[in-house]
Amino acid sequence: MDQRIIVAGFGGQGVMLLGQVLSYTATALDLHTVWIPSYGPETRGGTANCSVIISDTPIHSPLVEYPNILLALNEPSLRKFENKVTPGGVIITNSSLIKDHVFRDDVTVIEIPANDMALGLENLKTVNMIMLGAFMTQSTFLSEEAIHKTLEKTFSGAKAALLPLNQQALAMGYEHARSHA
Amino acid sequence: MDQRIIVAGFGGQGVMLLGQVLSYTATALDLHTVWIPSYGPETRGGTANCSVIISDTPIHSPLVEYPNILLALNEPSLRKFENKVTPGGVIITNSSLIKDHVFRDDVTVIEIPANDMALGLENLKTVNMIMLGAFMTQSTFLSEEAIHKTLEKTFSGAKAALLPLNQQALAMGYEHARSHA
Amino acid sequence: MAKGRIIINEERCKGCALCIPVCPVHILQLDKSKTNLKGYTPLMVTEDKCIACTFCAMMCPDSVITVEKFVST
Amino acid sequence: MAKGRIIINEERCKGCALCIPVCPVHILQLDKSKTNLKGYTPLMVTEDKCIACTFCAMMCPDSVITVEKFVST
Amino acid sequence: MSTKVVYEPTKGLTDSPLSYCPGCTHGIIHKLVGEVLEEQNLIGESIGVASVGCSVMSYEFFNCDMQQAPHGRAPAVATGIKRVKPNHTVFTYQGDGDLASIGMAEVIHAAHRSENITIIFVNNAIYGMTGGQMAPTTLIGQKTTTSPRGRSLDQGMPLRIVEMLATIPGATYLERVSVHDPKHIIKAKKAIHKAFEVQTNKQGFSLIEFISTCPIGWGMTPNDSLEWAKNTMIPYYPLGVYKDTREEREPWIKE
Amino acid sequence: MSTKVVYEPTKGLTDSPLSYCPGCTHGIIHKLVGEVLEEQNLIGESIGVASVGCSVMSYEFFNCDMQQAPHGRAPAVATGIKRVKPNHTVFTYQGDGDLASIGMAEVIHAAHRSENITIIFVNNAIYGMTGGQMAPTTLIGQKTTTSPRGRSLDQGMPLRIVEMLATIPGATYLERVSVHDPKHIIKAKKAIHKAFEVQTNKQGFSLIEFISTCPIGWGMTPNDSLEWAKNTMIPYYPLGVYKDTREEREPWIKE
Amino acid sequence: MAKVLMKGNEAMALAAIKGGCDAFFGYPITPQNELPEYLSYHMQEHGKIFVQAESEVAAINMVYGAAGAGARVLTSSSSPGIALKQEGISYMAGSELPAVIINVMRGGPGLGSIQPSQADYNQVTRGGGNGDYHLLAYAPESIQEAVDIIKDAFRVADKYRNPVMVAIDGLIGQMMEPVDLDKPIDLDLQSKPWAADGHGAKRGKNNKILSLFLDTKDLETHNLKLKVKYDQMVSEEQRYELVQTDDAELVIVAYGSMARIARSAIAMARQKGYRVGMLRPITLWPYPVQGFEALASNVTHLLTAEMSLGQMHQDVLIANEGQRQTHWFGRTGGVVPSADELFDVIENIILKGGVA
Amino acid sequence: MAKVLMKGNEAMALAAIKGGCDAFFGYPITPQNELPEYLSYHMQEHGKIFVQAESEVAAINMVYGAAGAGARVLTSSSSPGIALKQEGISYMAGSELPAVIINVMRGGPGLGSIQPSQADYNQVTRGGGNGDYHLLAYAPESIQEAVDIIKDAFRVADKYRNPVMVAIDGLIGQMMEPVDLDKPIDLDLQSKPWAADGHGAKRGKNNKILSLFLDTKDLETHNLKLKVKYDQMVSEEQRYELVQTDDAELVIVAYGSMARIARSAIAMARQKGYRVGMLRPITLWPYPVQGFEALASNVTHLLTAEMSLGQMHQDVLIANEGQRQTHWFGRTGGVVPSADELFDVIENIILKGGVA
Ligand SMILES: Cc1ncc(C[n+]2csc(CCOP(=O)(O)OP(=O)(O)O)c2C)c(N)n1
Ligand SMILES: Cc1ncc(C[n+]2csc(CCOP(=O)(O)OP(=O)(O)O)c2C)c(N)n1
Ligand code: SF4
Ligand code: SF4
Ligand code: SF4
Ligand code: SF4
Ligand code: SF4
Ligand code: SF4
Ligand SMILES: [Mg+2]
Ligand SMILES: [Mg+2]
Repeated sequence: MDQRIIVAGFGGQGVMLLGQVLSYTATALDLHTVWIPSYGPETRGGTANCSVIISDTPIHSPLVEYPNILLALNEPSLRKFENKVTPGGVIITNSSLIKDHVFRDDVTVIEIPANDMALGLENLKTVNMIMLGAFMTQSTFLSEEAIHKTLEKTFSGAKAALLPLNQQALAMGYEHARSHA
Repeated sequence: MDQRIIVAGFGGQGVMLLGQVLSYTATALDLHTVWIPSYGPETRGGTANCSVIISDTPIHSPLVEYPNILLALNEPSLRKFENKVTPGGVIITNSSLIKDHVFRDDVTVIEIPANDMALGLENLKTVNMIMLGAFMTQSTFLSEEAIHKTLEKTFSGAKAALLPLNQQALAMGYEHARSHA
Repeated sequence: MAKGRIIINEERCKGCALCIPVCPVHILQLDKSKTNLKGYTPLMVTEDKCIACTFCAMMCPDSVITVEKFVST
Repeated sequence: MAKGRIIINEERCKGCALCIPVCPVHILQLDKSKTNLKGYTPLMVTEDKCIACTFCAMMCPDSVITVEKFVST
Repeated sequence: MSTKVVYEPTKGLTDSPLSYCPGCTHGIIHKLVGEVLEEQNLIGESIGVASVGCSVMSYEFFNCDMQQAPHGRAPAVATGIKRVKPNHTVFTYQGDGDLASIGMAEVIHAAHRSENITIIFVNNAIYGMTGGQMAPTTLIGQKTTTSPRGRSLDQGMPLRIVEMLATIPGATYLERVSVHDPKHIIKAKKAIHKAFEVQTNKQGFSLIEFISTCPIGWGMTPNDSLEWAKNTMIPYYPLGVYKDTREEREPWIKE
Repeated sequence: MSTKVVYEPTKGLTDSPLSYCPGCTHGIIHKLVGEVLEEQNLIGESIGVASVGCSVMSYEFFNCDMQQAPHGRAPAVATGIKRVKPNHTVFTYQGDGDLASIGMAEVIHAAHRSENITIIFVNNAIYGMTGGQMAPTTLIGQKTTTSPRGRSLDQGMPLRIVEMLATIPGATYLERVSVHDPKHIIKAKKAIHKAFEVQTNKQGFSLIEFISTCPIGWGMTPNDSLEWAKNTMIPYYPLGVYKDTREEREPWIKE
Repeated sequence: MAKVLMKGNEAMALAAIKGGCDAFFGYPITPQNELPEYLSYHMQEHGKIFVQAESEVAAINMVYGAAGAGARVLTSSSSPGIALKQEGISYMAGSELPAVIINVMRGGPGLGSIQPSQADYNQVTRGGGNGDYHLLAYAPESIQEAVDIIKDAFRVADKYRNPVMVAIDGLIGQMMEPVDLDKPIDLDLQSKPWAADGHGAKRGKNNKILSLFLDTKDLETHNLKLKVKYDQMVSEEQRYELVQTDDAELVIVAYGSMARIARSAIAMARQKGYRVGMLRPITLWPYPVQGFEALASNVTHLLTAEMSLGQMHQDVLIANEGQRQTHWFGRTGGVVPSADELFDVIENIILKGGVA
Repeated sequence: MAKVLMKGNEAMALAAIKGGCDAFFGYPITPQNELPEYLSYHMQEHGKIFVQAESEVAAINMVYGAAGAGARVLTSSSSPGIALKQEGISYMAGSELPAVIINVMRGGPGLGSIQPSQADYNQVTRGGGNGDYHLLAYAPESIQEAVDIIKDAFRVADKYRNPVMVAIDGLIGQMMEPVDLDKPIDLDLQSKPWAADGHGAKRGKNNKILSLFLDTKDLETHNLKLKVKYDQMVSEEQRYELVQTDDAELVIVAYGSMARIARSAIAMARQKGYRVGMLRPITLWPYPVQGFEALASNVTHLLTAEMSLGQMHQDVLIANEGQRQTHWFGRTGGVVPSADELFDVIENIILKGGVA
């Protein structure tokens, strides 16, 4: 089955990059994939989101109306997309910013205090990688190794110095999600 | 039958006004009429012409492809339109500028030395009125009186001083055409 | 002693910090402990020393700040 | 005596008369006795006094005039 | 002891939260225009023209009738409005991409005809709205998304708008101001006051250029942006009154 | 005694008779450009851009490759050409309606980018081609078909183009000349020579404004028109060099 | 009142004044110059506004501004000038602003020529601005009809809050015909409570003129609201004339000057006993499909005649729905065909097709 | 070569470079900004020209100039920006100049929105410039197809000496997909002896690029010459894809993103046993009428599906010639419909119409 993913949060939380890492990895694995940003001025200061499809068959409609995985990095995003997740799907939430939310009972929920963990790493910009780590526990198509390769490419050249930190964040997110599943 | 008239000459010979006088007069007489200029940059320094239809029934196509009266104020104009005149039609030429031209034998030709006559009046601008006078001998719909009225309106206000001269030119053209018919 | 005070419309604040350096008595700071509905950490006053100079309010692009002067009645 | 002469390309002349007033020896005039194919009365020279100053040619917008200087060989 | 409000949000702006990025000085300029509208009793009597740029939504913010103009054409739109509503204050609010690039002909000809309108010109040396492309006002060396290696001479020396407009006979009042600190903000507001007075007196075309920031497009914090505006932009775009022919000019009456 | 030709029609123009009205100074300006093309060996090496106006047909007259531009856009068209043909001389020939009205943005931005092109700007204070309408350069009081009572202040004070362009940093060489008598014709030709040299040296944007006549549109004889140009136009549009930054400027290389 | 002889362009200008035009903004272009020239003199007499804009782009934006402020506004231009106005026209449709736009069509593409043409049919009926919008577009065949349409056009534009275009070929603009300008009309000058006219205080709320809807739902709602108006135009505003179609086997579809030529050709055909008629679209948008429906079953052939290369023929094909046999005749580039030429085409169809 | 993941706009930019693009002239507008941004960096590396023009009007005129001088030229824009280019495009068609124009369509009319739309169908297929001219217009459905078309578009433009437009909705511009940019192509870089490139001396004659023909006969001759090219395009350049039409009773007609949604909807319909297929226009002009002719007689229903309010439906009606029953479905204003929604429409037609 396709993985139909929505990643949503505030502008500045690295939502777009997170989604792109998924699509880059899928491309490297010769899978079919499409990444779509929500774009436009409404993203300014408000919420930002992107959708990703990964599939082993050609993708027709590129839109994700009903995701089977939602990564919600803040509360408004969760509110916006929660009810669209297909039954049996997965919701991964940044529990640092999303408290006491009543979730649906027909989906798997993974809560991960990404902001708190990122503060622990002294870099709020790692929130997306922590969430990505959590996603990895749910990935059907993308291997750990392949995602790591994408990260190495993403953080290369001038950004190479950021690689270890992001790798660490990824590992932390993965570990947390696995152990709290 | 409709009168379908083409007036043609150099720019500056008053060709447009001549045609308009015909249409103004027709309008005053509650006849149907249409005046069409040839317009555009090619009129600059080159030849200028306009066409007039006068009719007692509504006019459909406003174009005059085959005039039954041609007023040719110079040689290029005559060359351009001569063969379009319908058999039995009339060609009035400014013989001051058109010499030794072989005319068709199925049309009536009226030659009038308009430039020479105008020089006699010491005003080259009266050429068109002299030609108009000649036309009057061929008019089916427009009475002499009605044309005079139009002239009075045309040369009124600031231009009132020009009226007698133009009237004189008209009369001379009429006389010449009548006596040489 | 404070000569006045500012009132902060927290939900409008975008945490841009433009108001902070212009305060002559250095009593402004972002409140990192919270985020408003838009996700910004809003402005807060750290000490009761406002002189009601209005500089902070003038600088604020988002009309977050109202300034009041204390007047003896 | 003339120091030169001008050659007039009559068919190109538009009878505008721009060349006339600039001639220092006043030998230019329109030839009212004829019209060219375009209907203009072209330029003519009235006297054999040209000094080949080229002013008339310079002024002519239509490149009607060529100026020649007489040179002793 | 009681309290007296010495600064509060102006009624010249509506209650809608501004759509600008945090720390963007578009907001400061909006407030100043709003305050002048309020102080000159023009709320509900004037007509503003929003342009295309980050300030496109300014029709939601100014507390008066508003019309949104095609990119660059605000001065023409304002001309149309003013000609049929000669007794209402008409102003445009335009960015530097809008006014100095695509809208160059329209602003020059509004000045040329000395249209009795006021232009609020916000120069932030970049196209904010569309993602930080080069503007005609982008400084040499400045990196933008379409001058990724820094603007080179090859892409032109930045245009100075008020200097250029000052050569147009029809332009009545032209001033360049900045809003990087309270002192300059006070001056900037005075300039807007003057411009609107010119219009009320039917003295023709007025334009105030604002040195403004774009923290997002410039990739700086809001406060660093103010510093850059002050230290880098103002030296190339000196502040001051560039034209003031109010005294010489008979009131222009266009009705 | 033999003869020596001291003036003959330039090979910089083709043999086609010019389409201008009798006595129109468009013809003189054409000749001068043609002579400079000839003298600088640019015949068959350069590319001219005809604009929309009475000179629209100039593609028939200049003896080189020509492209006819939409109304007002000749500087943009020339930009496109020059960028892909950087080693060929590229010039535009534009009227005042074309350049100063609809084409304002394009000429300013060509100057702004300092495009390495030359603009021949023919200011006859009217729209000749379309029947004598008012231009931005029409003088106050001048009657045209759209200022039938004489241009009033209400329709704007006439624009002075070279003065305005002189404020643009990218403009390298700007001069206003006239062709109302042989002395001025000689000067005018020198100006064109300089402008083309600027281009050959890759020094950027050059523009020569010509005070020109429109006997038809002005309703005067050709010679009276010259007088009017001299006595009425030139006082408002003073002749001279308005910008010359050749010395300061490193050659601009746009390839 | 007696008829006066007037040039088409001038008569249209005067008609606009009679139709309540408050302001004109335009830029010179042949063959429509006499229209602004006339107004440059006469608007002042009526206390109205005439502005020669710096360009067509500026002109349409002045129109947009003045219309937004509630005035009755006119602009006129010709083919390439209309091309430059497309963005502004799309804005006006999107912002629901009324105005009248006169297009005196000339030959194209590009600079083309200044001779009469109908090659802007697509430009007139399909715009070239972006988005889902339409103009109400008229195509009169005579100066009288042009005058009558323009006098009423401001009312129609106001009614729909939509720009109205009047498209004539250069021939109608340049020629003179006797015309009656005094036929009474209903100006229907209703107040415009939506206008951004600076009366926010009186009104108690700000008015906003705009076409921006960042939320797709809002924009779609807006588009569907516009569509309701367009649908209403389609059902209520189609105008056409049927000429001798009652017994016709061949019906010519032609508008503007071409329709007049067709009238002459029909007269010639009738004299030969051919049963030929004409369906003359007066509105080009909405296209008078109702006219096609009104044709009796004796009509077996349709002949599109246009001064363009098949542009209107597409609408004939849509209206025809494959029912009748269709033929096409056209000239372009500023050529106005003669009645003889059209007659030959008619005769050819009839003789070949076994009609009549 | 392996596929790379690229944003549509960037992939198209790179494709242009691979297609031999010598120069780009454009002006920023969402949602196509990544295209010029990419080129502003990369053209320089290839010794090619990138100029950010002062406006869309200037940009298209720079394109006109550079194309006239013989270069392979590109511009890109989005809906209102394309409106501003109409005059220039008409000039290019009239002067027979090749160039590639990318239109990343957004919602309209007016400023509209920046969300994906197909509401520029009329703008793309009927221009808005004046005169009898056409653009060859492609509408790819994926980044890969867009890339392949653009790589070849310069050759096609050169072949016909006519501008080519590539119209995609904003979705394709903004999204990322894996794409193979290295498929070999035939650049077919032929010399351009007609170009006004400053080589008059070498050539021994001056070249002139123009669209002005004052004499109507000349202009008509020119128009008819252009028409020969257009007719050739109509016969040789129609492109379309038939998807599962062999046994279909209902055929969806859809292009671009809408076609991809249709693919999903068809899959849903097929699962329910409904015999549904698709005719996907790849060229919007010439419209692939040949595709309609190729449909077997089992196809009894056509369903136009578009992200606009009936604009393409008109071409479907023309192509259909009243043969099959036609239906229409559309969303507009930047709304991209879901496959579910389209499926419901399909099912509705099938259940009501007794199809299948
Ligand atoms: C005709 C047209 N061209 C381009 C655009 C895209 N566009 C929107 S805003 C903008 C630039 C705005 O820059 P500026 O005026 O400097 O305003 P800022 O955002 O910097 O305040 C552009 C090019 C458009 N909407 N319409
Ligand atoms: C887009 C467009 N608008 C208007 C015109 C009509 N037009 C042709 S020439 C011209 C004015 C020319 O005046 P100017 O540039 O001063 O040249 P002149 O004829 O005086 O030499 C105009 C408005 C056009 N061809 N195209
Ligand atoms: S009003 Fe002045 S003193 Fe008070 S907080 Fe603001 S800046 Fe500081
Ligand atoms: S300037 Fe305004 S928005 Fe910015 S931090 Fe201060 S109060 Fe908040
Ligand atoms: S060259 Fe000089 S002297 Fe000779 S005719 Fe001409 S102006 Fe007169
Ligand atoms: S200037 Fe030239 S065109 Fe004019 S009269 Fe003299 S020779 Fe003839
Ligand atoms: S993009 Fe720049 S100009 Fe626009 S709102 Fe943000 S900071 Fe301000
Ligand atoms: S109309 Fe005027 S500018 Fe044009 S050719 Fe005639 S005189 Fe010269
Ligand atoms: Mg800006
Ligand atoms: Mg002029």
